[in-house]
Amino acid sequence: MKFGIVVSEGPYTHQASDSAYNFVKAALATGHEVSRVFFYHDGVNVGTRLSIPPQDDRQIQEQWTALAKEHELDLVICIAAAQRRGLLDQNEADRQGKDANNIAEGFRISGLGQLIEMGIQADRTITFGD
Amino acid sequence: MKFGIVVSEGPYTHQASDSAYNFVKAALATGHEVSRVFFYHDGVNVGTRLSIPPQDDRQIQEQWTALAKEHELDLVICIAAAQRRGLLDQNEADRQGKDANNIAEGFRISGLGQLIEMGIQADRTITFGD
Amino acid sequence: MSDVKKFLYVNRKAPYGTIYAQEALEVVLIGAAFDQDVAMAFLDDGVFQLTKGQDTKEAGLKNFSPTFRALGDYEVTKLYVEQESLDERGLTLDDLQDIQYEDEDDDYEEKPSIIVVSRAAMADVMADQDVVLSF
Amino acid sequence: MSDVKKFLYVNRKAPYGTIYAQEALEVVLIGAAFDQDVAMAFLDDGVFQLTKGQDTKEAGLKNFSPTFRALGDYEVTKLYVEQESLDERGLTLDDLQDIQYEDEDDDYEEKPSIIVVSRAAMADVMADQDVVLSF
Amino acid sequence: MSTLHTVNKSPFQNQTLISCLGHAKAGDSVLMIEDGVYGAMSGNAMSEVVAGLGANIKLFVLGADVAARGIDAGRVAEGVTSVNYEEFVGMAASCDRVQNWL
Amino acid sequence: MSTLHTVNKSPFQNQTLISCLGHAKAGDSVLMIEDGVYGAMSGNAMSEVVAGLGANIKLFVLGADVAARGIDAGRVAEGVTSVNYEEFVGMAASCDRVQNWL
Repeated sequence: MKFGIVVSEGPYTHQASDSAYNFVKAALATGHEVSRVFFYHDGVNVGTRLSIPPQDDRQIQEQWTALAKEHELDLVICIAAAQRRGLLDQNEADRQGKDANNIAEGFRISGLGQLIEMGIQADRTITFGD
Repeated sequence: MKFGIVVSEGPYTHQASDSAYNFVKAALATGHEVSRVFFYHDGVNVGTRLSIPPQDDRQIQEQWTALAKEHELDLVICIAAAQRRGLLDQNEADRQGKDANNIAEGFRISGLGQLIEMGIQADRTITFGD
Repeated sequence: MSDVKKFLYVNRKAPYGTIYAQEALEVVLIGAAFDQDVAMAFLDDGVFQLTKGQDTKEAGLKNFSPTFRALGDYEVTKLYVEQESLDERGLTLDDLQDIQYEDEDDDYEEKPSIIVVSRAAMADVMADQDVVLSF
Repeated sequence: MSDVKKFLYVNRKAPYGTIYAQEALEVVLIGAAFDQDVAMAFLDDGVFQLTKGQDTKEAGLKNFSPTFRALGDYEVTKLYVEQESLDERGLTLDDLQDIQYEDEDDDYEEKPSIIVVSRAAMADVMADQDVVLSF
Repeated sequence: MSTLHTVNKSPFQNQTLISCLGHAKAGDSVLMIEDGVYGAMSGNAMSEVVAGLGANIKLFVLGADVAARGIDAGRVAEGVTSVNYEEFVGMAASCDRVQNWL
Repeated sequence: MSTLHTVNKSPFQNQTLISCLGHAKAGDSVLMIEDGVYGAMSGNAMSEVVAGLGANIKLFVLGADVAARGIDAGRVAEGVTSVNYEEFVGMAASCDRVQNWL
């Protein structure tokens, strides 16, 4: 079965991204497919490579990047939500005249249409948020 | 009278930073002093210069930067909260081996001690959060 | 499963205190381009999103409430509003914006988009969906 | 005003679902270095922060609950816990961690840091502060 | 010696206003801001609860947040005073401490 | 045709669990996760409300989040089944849709 996942809150501040990560791992481990993980609202902040969590805590961005690499997950950050919150890739930074970008490996920025498309293509859509 | 202000939530997602901004403006307009604004929890995200809000919306970071310039406000971002959430100045980026920084003009990064010091020095401490 | 899915956007939060109401609308507008069977649900504090006369000037916020009146142009024409949620909050239909759409199957007659339903009927609406997105 | 202010850290939220409990502790630990008169208040869902036996391994979270037992070393020795909040949640003092401090004025005897108070007494504690920080 | 309390949560969704009113002391002021302003409306399921718990407390609401939410000024409950940001600042200055219920 | 509902808010602080139970249909499943797991505890001010509203609904709780919060497994209310993440996935797959109450 194909799952589509929405993450609506930022890392550490809410448990949502942890719960989503645990769900995705369990889905993959039990033979399901995860067609996409869509980061919306503050969820876009999961995809910054500039975070430096305490060493004795889980490394949320690195967990997602590693899981995406291992399972070829499609981690999509909503462009509209990301612009409001200051999450950019190089392409966006160039286009908007910003002097830096902060997106982490394994994530890509795209439009809200990718959320709707995920809802259409996945058998089940599940949101982790607040 | 000296006010110390705590902002505990990120811009746009919660109204907290807007309310704090309105309060600080009103305090300054009525002859009070604002000794410091301390950004904690997701409040640190107010200080990113990489955000690109829609043009027809308020520009929260720019509002704070302009107000700080006009009134020499001390806008302090908590270093521990900022590290978790990926908000860095150049000094921190160098120290942590990160290849970019994203702090906006008018903000500075410092320790939690600045919050306690503010509580000691201000006549009233007020928190805007969630 | 047919090519068209039933999407329900569930709104349970008040506007302005948090961004969920505003960013939900952004999803609905983009989603309208996908030719799915779309509806919105307003219950609990979500009914506060639809009040008329919102004036955000003094609070310094962006007033996104006019967007609700544009939904008809995007063929988003089913806005289910829960009666019990209105009652608990002392609101009536008169307190909400007059949101209409032009029914192209009926000589473009203007019809109301808001459908006030009981809690039981709202539960039926929810149970009849393929995709439920919550804000 | 004397040089020492009374600081109260108010905890009303459950742990782990959100970060407030954990980041409140970080403030308290740093604040301990400033030689102020410090106390913590636990009411409403904040009392859940103090439960014993927290095991975050399967949830993949950082277990910060041992930090409460270290507060005594930082001379944070007044943890007011509201009786009514415990009652509503079906909790008793037995469900909470045993948090102690060594009283240096009393031959370093170990004494309990948790002080269970009624809602009325909690209101008195709150009304007796110079600075109230809420999490 | 009095406290200014602020509340920013809707009482229909969240227990914070009830908790605040249960801890405020006679003569304290409670100011409802942001989504907290819904607690200041008359004629709903919460109105009597708020009026009862707030009987010995001075109740205020931030007018800017009332207007933003489309609440007609006439719907603000009797006994609740509407203030602007300057008055909010003045209240914070004239009390002995501010406690923010989040 | 049944729905899996998830709830992640404490019922002591927030009305979401009550609203979810008021909209779930007979035969639906409600899974309490994150701070929502407090809704699965026995012997407190909410237990009877949850049991009453949930009478025709299958109630579940995420064991990992129960353990994180130091709730002894024996404190989970009768009639509430504890599941792990794999079972959560299985429930999501076997229902017809998932509705997340945020």
